[in-house]
Amino acid sequence: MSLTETMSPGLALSIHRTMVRIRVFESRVEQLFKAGELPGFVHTYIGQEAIAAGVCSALNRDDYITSTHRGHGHAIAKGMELGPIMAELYGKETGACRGRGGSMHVADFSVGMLGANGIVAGGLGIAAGAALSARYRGTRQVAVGFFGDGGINKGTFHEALNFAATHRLGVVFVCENNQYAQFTSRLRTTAVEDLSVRASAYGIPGVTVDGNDPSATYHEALEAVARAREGGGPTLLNMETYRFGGHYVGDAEVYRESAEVEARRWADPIVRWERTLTDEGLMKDGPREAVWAEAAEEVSAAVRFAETSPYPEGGTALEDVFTGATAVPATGRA
Amino acid sequence: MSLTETMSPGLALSIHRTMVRIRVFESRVEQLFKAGELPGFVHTYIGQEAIAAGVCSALNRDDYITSTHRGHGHAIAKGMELGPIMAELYGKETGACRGRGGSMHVADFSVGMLGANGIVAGGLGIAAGAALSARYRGTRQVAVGFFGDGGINKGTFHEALNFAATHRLGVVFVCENNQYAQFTSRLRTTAVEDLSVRASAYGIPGVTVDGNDPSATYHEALEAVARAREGGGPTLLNMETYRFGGHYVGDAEVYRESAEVEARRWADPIVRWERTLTDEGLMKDGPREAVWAEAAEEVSAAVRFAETSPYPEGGTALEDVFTGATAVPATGRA
Amino acid sequence: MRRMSFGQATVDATRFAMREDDRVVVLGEDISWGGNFGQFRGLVDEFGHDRVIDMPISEAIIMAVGVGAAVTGLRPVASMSFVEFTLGAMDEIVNQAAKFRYMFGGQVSVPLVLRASDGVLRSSAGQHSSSLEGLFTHLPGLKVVAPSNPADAKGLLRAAIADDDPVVYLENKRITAKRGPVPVGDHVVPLGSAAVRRRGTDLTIVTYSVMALHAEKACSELTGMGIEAELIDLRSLVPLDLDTVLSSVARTGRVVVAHEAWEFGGFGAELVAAITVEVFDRLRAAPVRVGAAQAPIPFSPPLEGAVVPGADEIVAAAREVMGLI
Amino acid sequence: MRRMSFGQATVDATRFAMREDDRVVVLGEDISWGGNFGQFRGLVDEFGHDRVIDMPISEAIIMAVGVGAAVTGLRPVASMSFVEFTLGAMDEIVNQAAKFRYMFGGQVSVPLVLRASDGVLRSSAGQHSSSLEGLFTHLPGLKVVAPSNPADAKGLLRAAIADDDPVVYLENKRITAKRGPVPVGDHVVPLGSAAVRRRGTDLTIVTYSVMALHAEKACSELTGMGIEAELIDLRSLVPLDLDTVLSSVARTGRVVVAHEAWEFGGFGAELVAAITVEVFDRLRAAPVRVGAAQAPIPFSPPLEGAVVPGADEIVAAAREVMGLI
Ligand SMILES: Cc1ncc(C[n+]2csc(CCOP(=O)(O)OP(=O)(O)O)c2C)c(N)n1
Ligand SMILES: Cc1ncc(C[n+]2csc(CCOP(=O)(O)OP(=O)(O)O)c2C)c(N)n1
Ligand SMILES: [Mg+2]
Ligand SMILES: [Mg+2]
Repeated sequence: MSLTETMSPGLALSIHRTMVRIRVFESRVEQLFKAGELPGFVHTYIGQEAIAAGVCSALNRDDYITSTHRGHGHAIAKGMELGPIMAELYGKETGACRGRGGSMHVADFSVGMLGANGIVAGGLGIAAGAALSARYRGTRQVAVGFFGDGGINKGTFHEALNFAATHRLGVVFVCENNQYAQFTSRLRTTAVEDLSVRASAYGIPGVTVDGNDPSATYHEALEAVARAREGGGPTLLNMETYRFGGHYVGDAEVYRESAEVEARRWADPIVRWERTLTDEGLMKDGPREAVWAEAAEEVSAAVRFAETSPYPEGGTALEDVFTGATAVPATGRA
Repeated sequence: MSLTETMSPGLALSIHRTMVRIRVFESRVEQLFKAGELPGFVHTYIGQEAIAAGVCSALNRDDYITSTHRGHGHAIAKGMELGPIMAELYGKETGACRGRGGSMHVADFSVGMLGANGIVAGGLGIAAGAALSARYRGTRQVAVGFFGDGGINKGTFHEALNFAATHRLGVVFVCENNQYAQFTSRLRTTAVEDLSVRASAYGIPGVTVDGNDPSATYHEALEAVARAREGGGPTLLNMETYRFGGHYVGDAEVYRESAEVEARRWADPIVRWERTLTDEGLMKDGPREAVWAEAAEEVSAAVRFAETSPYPEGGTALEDVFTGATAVPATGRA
Repeated sequence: MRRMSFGQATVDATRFAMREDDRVVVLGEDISWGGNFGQFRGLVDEFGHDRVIDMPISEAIIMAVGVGAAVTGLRPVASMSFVEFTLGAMDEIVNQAAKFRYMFGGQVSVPLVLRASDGVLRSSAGQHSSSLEGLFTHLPGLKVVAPSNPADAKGLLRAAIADDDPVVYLENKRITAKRGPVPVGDHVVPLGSAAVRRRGTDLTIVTYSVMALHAEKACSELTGMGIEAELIDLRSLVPLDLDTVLSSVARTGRVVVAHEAWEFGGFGAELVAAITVEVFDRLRAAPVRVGAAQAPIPFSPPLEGAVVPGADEIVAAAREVMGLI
Repeated sequence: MRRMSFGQATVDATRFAMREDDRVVVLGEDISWGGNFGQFRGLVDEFGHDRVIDMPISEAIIMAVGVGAAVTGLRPVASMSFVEFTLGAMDEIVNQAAKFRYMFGGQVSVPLVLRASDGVLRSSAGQHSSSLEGLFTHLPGLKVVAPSNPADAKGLLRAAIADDDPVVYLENKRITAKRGPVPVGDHVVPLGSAAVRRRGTDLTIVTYSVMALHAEKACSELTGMGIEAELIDLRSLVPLDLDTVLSSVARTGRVVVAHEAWEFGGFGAELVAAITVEVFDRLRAAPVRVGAAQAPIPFSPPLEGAVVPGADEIVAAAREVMGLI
């Protein structure tokens, strides 16, 4: 079956554009971090773009996602502007979270991005709560909880899936199985090979997906999202992928052979998708290069925006611990 | 197949004796609690005796168990004397835990009873740790983690099973599925009907067992224990049973019809077992009554022991926060 | 005014809030049956299972679902029955609920109430008897209240549910069944306002929750000894009405700080430290603390009594601060 | 003596303990690769995967397995890398590890070390920057240490592993890479003994962990202003060497208590309270506290700097307690 029978050319190209924007953004972040421009530490999404791009293409703008420490790709795919993300990574006042959060806590509630999260599997219960809330409010919004192959062994995975399944909530649990949790292969810490089998513990569908194929990630997500939206309950999607970079930028990667990484490069989701689009006659060299150039320009603009933005004032550090008028220092004395 | 082909008469009778001892002990506890003799609150094991009795019969004295808030039955089946258990329930110095723990924290490490535990599913990781320790020390000891249908939804269940399965540890996870967690039917909170399917999430055997049939509980445990001892890894046993009493003594039981309870009485594990033993010619009325009488006498002796024992001295309240010579008050000043 | 128990007063407040605002939902184990202490009795009959949600024994997800619901338009009230079970949700309480607003730059509020029953009640032993306010009060982003009587129970719960931030609502098990007069209809006690229960000139007793009741008793005994104590029931620990405390201590020059929680590193340490730092020159004697001895709470009654303080310990502390011991 | 980093010193101590006693095993995420801060580097090569156990991302089970192993004959050292992850194991730490011995009447000991890295390090933001000793020190049954330099890092870890009770070993991220002289071979610093880093007569500074380094710097600056501070590095918080603190404060009459953790309800509150209660009559001025402002730790450097204190804040506090501000 040719691609155009299952996906509109516009969507195929839009997914491509999203993947490229993520890749270019993350590559620049890597550079910037190595150059000492960014505080904190950063985890890049390079190699996993087909997941965020495919899954978020199956969502409406008012649907929700919860993300992880590796959240820039999700943020971009869900529709956040690059400027505020980049400014957040710089710790600037114009950042998405006014510089309070940084790389691990990028969020934009106005596009349903309920936050990158530094606690592994921390977003799964939050996604379930958002789905409960949507059900209660009758909005038919769906929530996607992204997590990793490492996160699948956290107790909260179990509690969230059981709860969501019991109430047939509209959640899609997307495991980005990139084979490693930090330095440790999932094979060393996980009792099953095929992570999708864990769905059976909750009586919900579990599917293993080629996570480097946007057509697969999109279509499986679409099916799961539709089921979620119609009250059919949650799905567990095990999306197999590979992390091309280190766990964080600067990781010496002593735990895997570079040959292993190289061997995986054939599956680079962007290269593959470009080949497919070309083969299917949906994309020519010129437009392809234009997408990359446009993304580069957009990312440069984001960097300029971030660089020229002011840092927050130290004197504002105690704002927003509590809400607006009810904000009070612990001592109760202003 | 007749019972005697699968179980020695001695064992069959010993299991009977254990069940009766538990039943008589717990009935007396209920009475004593209602009469205001016991501090705290108590959860009795009445109706579930076939599980503790059957499973513990498959264990050696130096094997380990971890228990729950409903732990008297496990304690008795694992070989604790009734006197120290009863004295513990009274809060006496001669109690198994010198009155420090009470009903929810009965323990005797000398018989491998690593403690009743007031935290639901709190014992599962401890059992896995004991099994890890046994493996490391090369002792071939097995650990059984008892828990309930309510406990199966706790994150620690997931973490413990995944860890134990990954390392093929010698643990048997015994779910005492008595249909309720406190006042709430498991059907309201649990995504699957047959709890044994959760084993598949860890690639380990999962078996649903008639938990009111000591032959079934014993034989399934025996198989799982043998596998555990031989390095074959953990098993999940879902033992279906029913709690005849309230969640705790004093529970008004508004959440279930008494007709439901009555309908379950046909499956009283002791009545059934006595019928089986009688049918198989292993027990006559006289000896049967003698077992009950003996148990009643033993329990009465335990009550006398507890009643006549002294309370701990208030002045000893700070002992054993820390170990022996290293014990120090937080201030560092004796 | 109507006489009702502390527990009933919380049902009253919740019912009021749920009628007023249909974004309010309650989540917890066994709550459609009323909860372990009857704190939710009858709510399911009026509001149904969509708003009174029986949760699995999954404390972490009770909190996480609460956060997810709170940041998407609901106002959840989550219950943990015994406060020790919050320890299984500590990551969600501290790393998520408390930090969400701040770390996302003020984009959202987390209007979430966490109810938990603390304190000793007839030998519930080590895992069902603790008072953990010392943990919650230390962690920025959480508000913490601990009422001592039915009227405050209602008024503070109303305020907590109406508040846009996460509030930990601590209800002592020993007073849940205690009865007292409660205002009919709407009744709000603002967070951060202490109550002066009794005027006195000789010393100030600062306390909250069940200890405020023990302190009333202690004050009567002290009167018999010719000592007039001023009694402050904080009600709210974060925000803390330190002004009321300081102005009293500045007058009396002597202070006893009392709670049922462990003394070492407890909230009383903060109170003593704050008082000492702020009104050092007005202190006529070293402050005295009353709190539990540093041991897990034991089961046996004589041991429990030895570890956990009551009115007698407050009287002794008052005499000590008066220089009589 | 050999110069090595704080982190290497902990590897040294662990290696020594593992060679000496084959019941010692280590459990944690990624530890066969050395752990997040190199605190376990090289151990797997010598001791293999049976003793250096890579754990799944299951903090609760890391602790529970530690408890189960500890009460059946092993001496586990469990690692949580960032201290915030202990919040996902709080039930196991508090309800199990800390209470096991007491609630079972002294039948068993729980020889277990929990290592966790705390404190700010270059904008790690809200979920990776906290200092949580204020939680652990409040809870009976846990010992808590927080060394400030490589020699103590080694000596206290040796003592912690040798101890029969659960010990929370806190290693500040900012000093893990800092180098200093470390005794070769066996080296034990007993739990509960503070170190007087500097003698002085004008005031006493009580601190621990990274703040002890900031305090050294502050003391030099103060000397330049003609103020001689006595500097006490507690090293061990539970048990606490209060005698050393009190005898110093009794001499100087002035005290600054400093830590990186949040000030409100922090361990410094306990120190100020204990000092005030015990040597009130010797105090010549109100004690002054230094601690983080009451906010989750922000990411952006200027905000982080505004929330988290350093040497400047200690100097200012010292001047305040001296009546110079
Ligand atoms: C609860 C918790 N434990 C440990 C960590 C430290 N940590 C950060 S990322 C990570 C690995 C996560 O692996 P995975 O879920 O597979 O996501 P990936 O990094 O591969 O995207 C770990 C252990 C954490 N952030 N939170
Ligand atoms: C972590 C935790 N949450 C809640 C409770 C309160 N609680 C005590 S027993 C119980 C029900 C347990 O149900 P189940 O596991 O089925 O055991 P059963 O009582 O049926 O034997 C609950 C919710 C607890 N003790 N621990
Ligand atoms: Mg991964
Ligand atoms: Mg049950």
